[in-house]
Amino acid sequence: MAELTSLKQAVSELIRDGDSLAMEGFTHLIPSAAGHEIVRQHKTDLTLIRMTPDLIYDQLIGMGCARKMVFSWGGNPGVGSLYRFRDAIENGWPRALEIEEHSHAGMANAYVAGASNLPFAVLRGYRGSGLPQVNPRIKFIDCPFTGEKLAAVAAIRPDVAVVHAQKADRRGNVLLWGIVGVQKEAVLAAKRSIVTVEEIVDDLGAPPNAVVLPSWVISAVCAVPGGAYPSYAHGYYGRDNNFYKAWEAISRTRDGFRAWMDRHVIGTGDFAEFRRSLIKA
Amino acid sequence: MAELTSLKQAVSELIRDGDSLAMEGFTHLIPSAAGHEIVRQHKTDLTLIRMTPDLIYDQLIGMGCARKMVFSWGGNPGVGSLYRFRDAIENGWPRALEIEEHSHAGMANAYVAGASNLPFAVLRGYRGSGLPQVNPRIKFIDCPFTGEKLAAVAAIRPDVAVVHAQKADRRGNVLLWGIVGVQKEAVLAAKRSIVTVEEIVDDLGAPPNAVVLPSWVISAVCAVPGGAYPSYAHGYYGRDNNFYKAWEAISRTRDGFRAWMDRHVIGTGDFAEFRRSLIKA
Amino acid sequence: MAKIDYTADEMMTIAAARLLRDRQVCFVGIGLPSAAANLARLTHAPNIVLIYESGTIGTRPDVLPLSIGDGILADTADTVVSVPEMFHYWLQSGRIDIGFLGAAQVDKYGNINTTVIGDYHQPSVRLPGAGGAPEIATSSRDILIIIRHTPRAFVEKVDFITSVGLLDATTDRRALGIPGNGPAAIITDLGILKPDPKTRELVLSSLHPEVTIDQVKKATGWPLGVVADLPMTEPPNADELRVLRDLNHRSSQSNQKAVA
Amino acid sequence: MAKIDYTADEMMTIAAARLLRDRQVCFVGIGLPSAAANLARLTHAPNIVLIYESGTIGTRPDVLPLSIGDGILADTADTVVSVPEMFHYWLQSGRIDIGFLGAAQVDKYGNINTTVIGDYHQPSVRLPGAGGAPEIATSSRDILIIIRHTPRAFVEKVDFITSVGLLDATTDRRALGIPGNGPAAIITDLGILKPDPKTRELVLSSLHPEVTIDQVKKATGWPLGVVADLPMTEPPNADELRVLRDLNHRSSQSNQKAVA
Repeated sequence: MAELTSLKQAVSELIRDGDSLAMEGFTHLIPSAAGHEIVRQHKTDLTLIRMTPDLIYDQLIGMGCARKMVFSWGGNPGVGSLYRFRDAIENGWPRALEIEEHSHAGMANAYVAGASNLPFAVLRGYRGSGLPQVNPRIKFIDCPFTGEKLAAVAAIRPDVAVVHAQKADRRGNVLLWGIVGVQKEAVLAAKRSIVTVEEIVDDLGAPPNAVVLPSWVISAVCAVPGGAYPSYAHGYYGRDNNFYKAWEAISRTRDGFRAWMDRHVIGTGDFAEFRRSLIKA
Repeated sequence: MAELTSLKQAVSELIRDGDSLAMEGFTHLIPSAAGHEIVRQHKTDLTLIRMTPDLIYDQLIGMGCARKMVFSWGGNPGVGSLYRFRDAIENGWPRALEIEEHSHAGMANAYVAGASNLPFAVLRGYRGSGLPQVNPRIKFIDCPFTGEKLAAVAAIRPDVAVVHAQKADRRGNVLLWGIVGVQKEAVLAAKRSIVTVEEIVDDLGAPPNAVVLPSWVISAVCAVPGGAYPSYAHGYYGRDNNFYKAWEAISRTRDGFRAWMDRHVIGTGDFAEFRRSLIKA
Repeated sequence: MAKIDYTADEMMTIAAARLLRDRQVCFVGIGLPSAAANLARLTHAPNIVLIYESGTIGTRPDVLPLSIGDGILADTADTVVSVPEMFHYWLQSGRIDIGFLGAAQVDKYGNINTTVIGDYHQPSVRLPGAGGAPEIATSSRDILIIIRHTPRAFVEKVDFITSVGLLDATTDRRALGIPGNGPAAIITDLGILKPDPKTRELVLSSLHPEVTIDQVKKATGWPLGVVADLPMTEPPNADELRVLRDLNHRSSQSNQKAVA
Repeated sequence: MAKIDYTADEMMTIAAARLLRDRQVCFVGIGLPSAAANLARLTHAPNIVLIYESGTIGTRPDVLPLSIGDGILADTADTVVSVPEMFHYWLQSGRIDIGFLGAAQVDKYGNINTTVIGDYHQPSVRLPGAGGAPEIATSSRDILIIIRHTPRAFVEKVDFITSVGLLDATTDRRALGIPGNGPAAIITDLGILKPDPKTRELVLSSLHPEVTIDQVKKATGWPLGVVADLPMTEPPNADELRVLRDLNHRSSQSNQKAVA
């Protein structure tokens, strides 16, 4: 059963230095508040797993929290580069970053295998691509019925999954909707999980066949209204595309990035305070 | 794009003698009206595919329409045996019935492989069971990463899928909800598909992330209110458990079964007339 | 205290229900397992999580479903998923504490047959087949089986292993790479059988009140072992009986409702 | 008729949009492909089915999304599925007529690099990576690529094949078991390149108005072939331009909206 707790407590108790960590969200419902809290608590040596690492992984990498990243597309969506990610790869700053690189189809399959308790998944993929040559977790196998050659990807089983959702009820059942990405798979593939939510309600009011994570597959549920900002929460608030554009300038230089992080993240106690500090800036 | 048409026309144009046919529905939303129409049109040599063949496959088998059945559980749910199925297997009446037999997990995976355009699927299944010895479409393979032995099942790719759903819109997009079984997979795995619906509406009003089949993956949509009887359509009508119990007596003898089919199915023009003839009986 | 009357089926269902614990995640077969699991939920295990293979997770039906996919299961569930998702993410994932099965035939190693009586290709009786059981039997941590005790049901060796129990005297499930522990108990209308920890053979481990050991042995198709100091099953208490009878009454009323 | 002014980017987007047909099912990349696909939908292809890898099927955004997962894509879709389902049931299934991609680098066989400039392990520039493209490039029936024409973008041989085009002179896609046909056209701000049916090399197949062949050759990193009787791309008509500009105007207004 999920414990209803503060984000500070959940991060402190459930994320350990050296953990592999999947913070998922496909453009929508990105667990930004949780990312900040990890920075504030100086977690280190993390393996960051995510199909579409964006600003929060750029922040964790730039703050030196990560030793490795597992991903399939690492950019600022609709804007361009992630400069902290590039600086780590191209120049080893603030530390070298190992990478394990997939396509979206391959990585989605790897999560599905993890959630399904299978050691690998099969897909019609990666043919002609250079990725299998640089990622040993992609192989090719023969169909036992037709002899056809197909790609196989090793399962992803994170130590911890962190996602953001719209609602939880008081028993800790979680409902999300809209673009739901691989959040369900990430939570089910992980040993432990933290879900931040916009609000905690008496009754989820979930429509039939909605994406619901039952309380008993989640470790902690934390109410963090606005916790997906600058991403969005369908039905609650829109994506702040301007912030994504602004991140380009904030993150381009090491000093500018560190100053911004010191002021707005390290220098604030929680996500609400972060949001207020941004408005003042 | 789906054509909005009559069930009579859809069955006539889309189902051919000798076809493999997946009429799906996991207790809920069983395409009973379509089953009757296939009987009325004397389709023959069919390979009947379904995880939970129940009354409609009992009827098709008893009427001699089938040469083979692919299934994972063939009973009268909550009641007992399917006597026409048993008579075909045990005594070859009215003709011998070849079978290909799975577990639910295996067969669900075979549909997923079909819908995904993969020749096979992998599962942690069938271990210790006698089924792989009697079904050559189940094999065991080694994980290319861990060496672990896992089951593999060959994909199911029916010629035609037939399902029942709650609603379609006028463009032919289909919405279903409640217990949704493997209907989506069956339709996506098949070359052609027929969807009967309770009603055709202007706007589906589908909740986010609902189970929707877009018009362009369906061949024909047919309005058949009540078309899942004696099964149920969530939000429309309940399951007639009494009819399932009554089927036990109707189907137990060859003569009794044939007389019932002659009177209520062959002797009626469509499903509405069938329902009226039942009420009179 | 006045003696309470009850049937052998009631004893069986109540004995089975008692083996479930609160907050366990239980994958429930239709029929007898479903009755026992819901009785547990309505008595000592209010937070038990019941899952049916039709896709319903965390369901709390107020009447017993006749079929594995009755609407009441969907209406009262925390969520309803597709059948492929059910088997991938919920069963195969290893999240199930108890797989709760019925059976047509069980043998002395707890192997289950729901496929055929006789030869597979020339059966004397064709049974419904596997359903979800082969993977429930291997992916759940522990298995409970509930079945009426007859010589036809309890055989030395099943005609066909549909869903594996504890295999035989020589082969261990682990050798086949099966994650779950297999049958922990077989609950019948006469008593409870459990596997001997050494031989893996099912032995009589609890005797229901007013049943004799001889009666159980006669209803079993192999020379049945009996544990030392055989305990007697606690008879149903008034509360268990009242809740079960209410449930059965509501269910039969509901299932007899005609549909227009 | 008065001459209509337009930019090279507008010509590129309009030329790309024209290659799409009504009722096609199009798997759309974000940015330039998305602009062209929506222009097609708002002009000659009202029933085109647009799919974005974020899970949105049959979407009809009235403004261009900035990201692949903007809320407008979900709000206006026929349905929204999970990302695993998208890649399994919708892309891999072979239902896609046109995969519409952008790129950082394309080589003379239409192979795409979005991974690194330089060596993979010591890159001079680390690009975002593959995203959905490797499987879009192999599972779609045909591929369109839209990209601005510069010598940095059009190279003789890509530093890394992220998503396969037509491989090289010696190996056929079919030999690798790839189902789709691969790049049918590369639409740039200077013209349209298509693979030569014999050599598979991209050759200039249409020249945009007011562009010279020499200009295109200078912007291409290999000795670019030109088809015989090179056609000139039809300039944008007033309707195409009006719809595209309205779309771009609405989109930039919408994307600049502050969020509280």
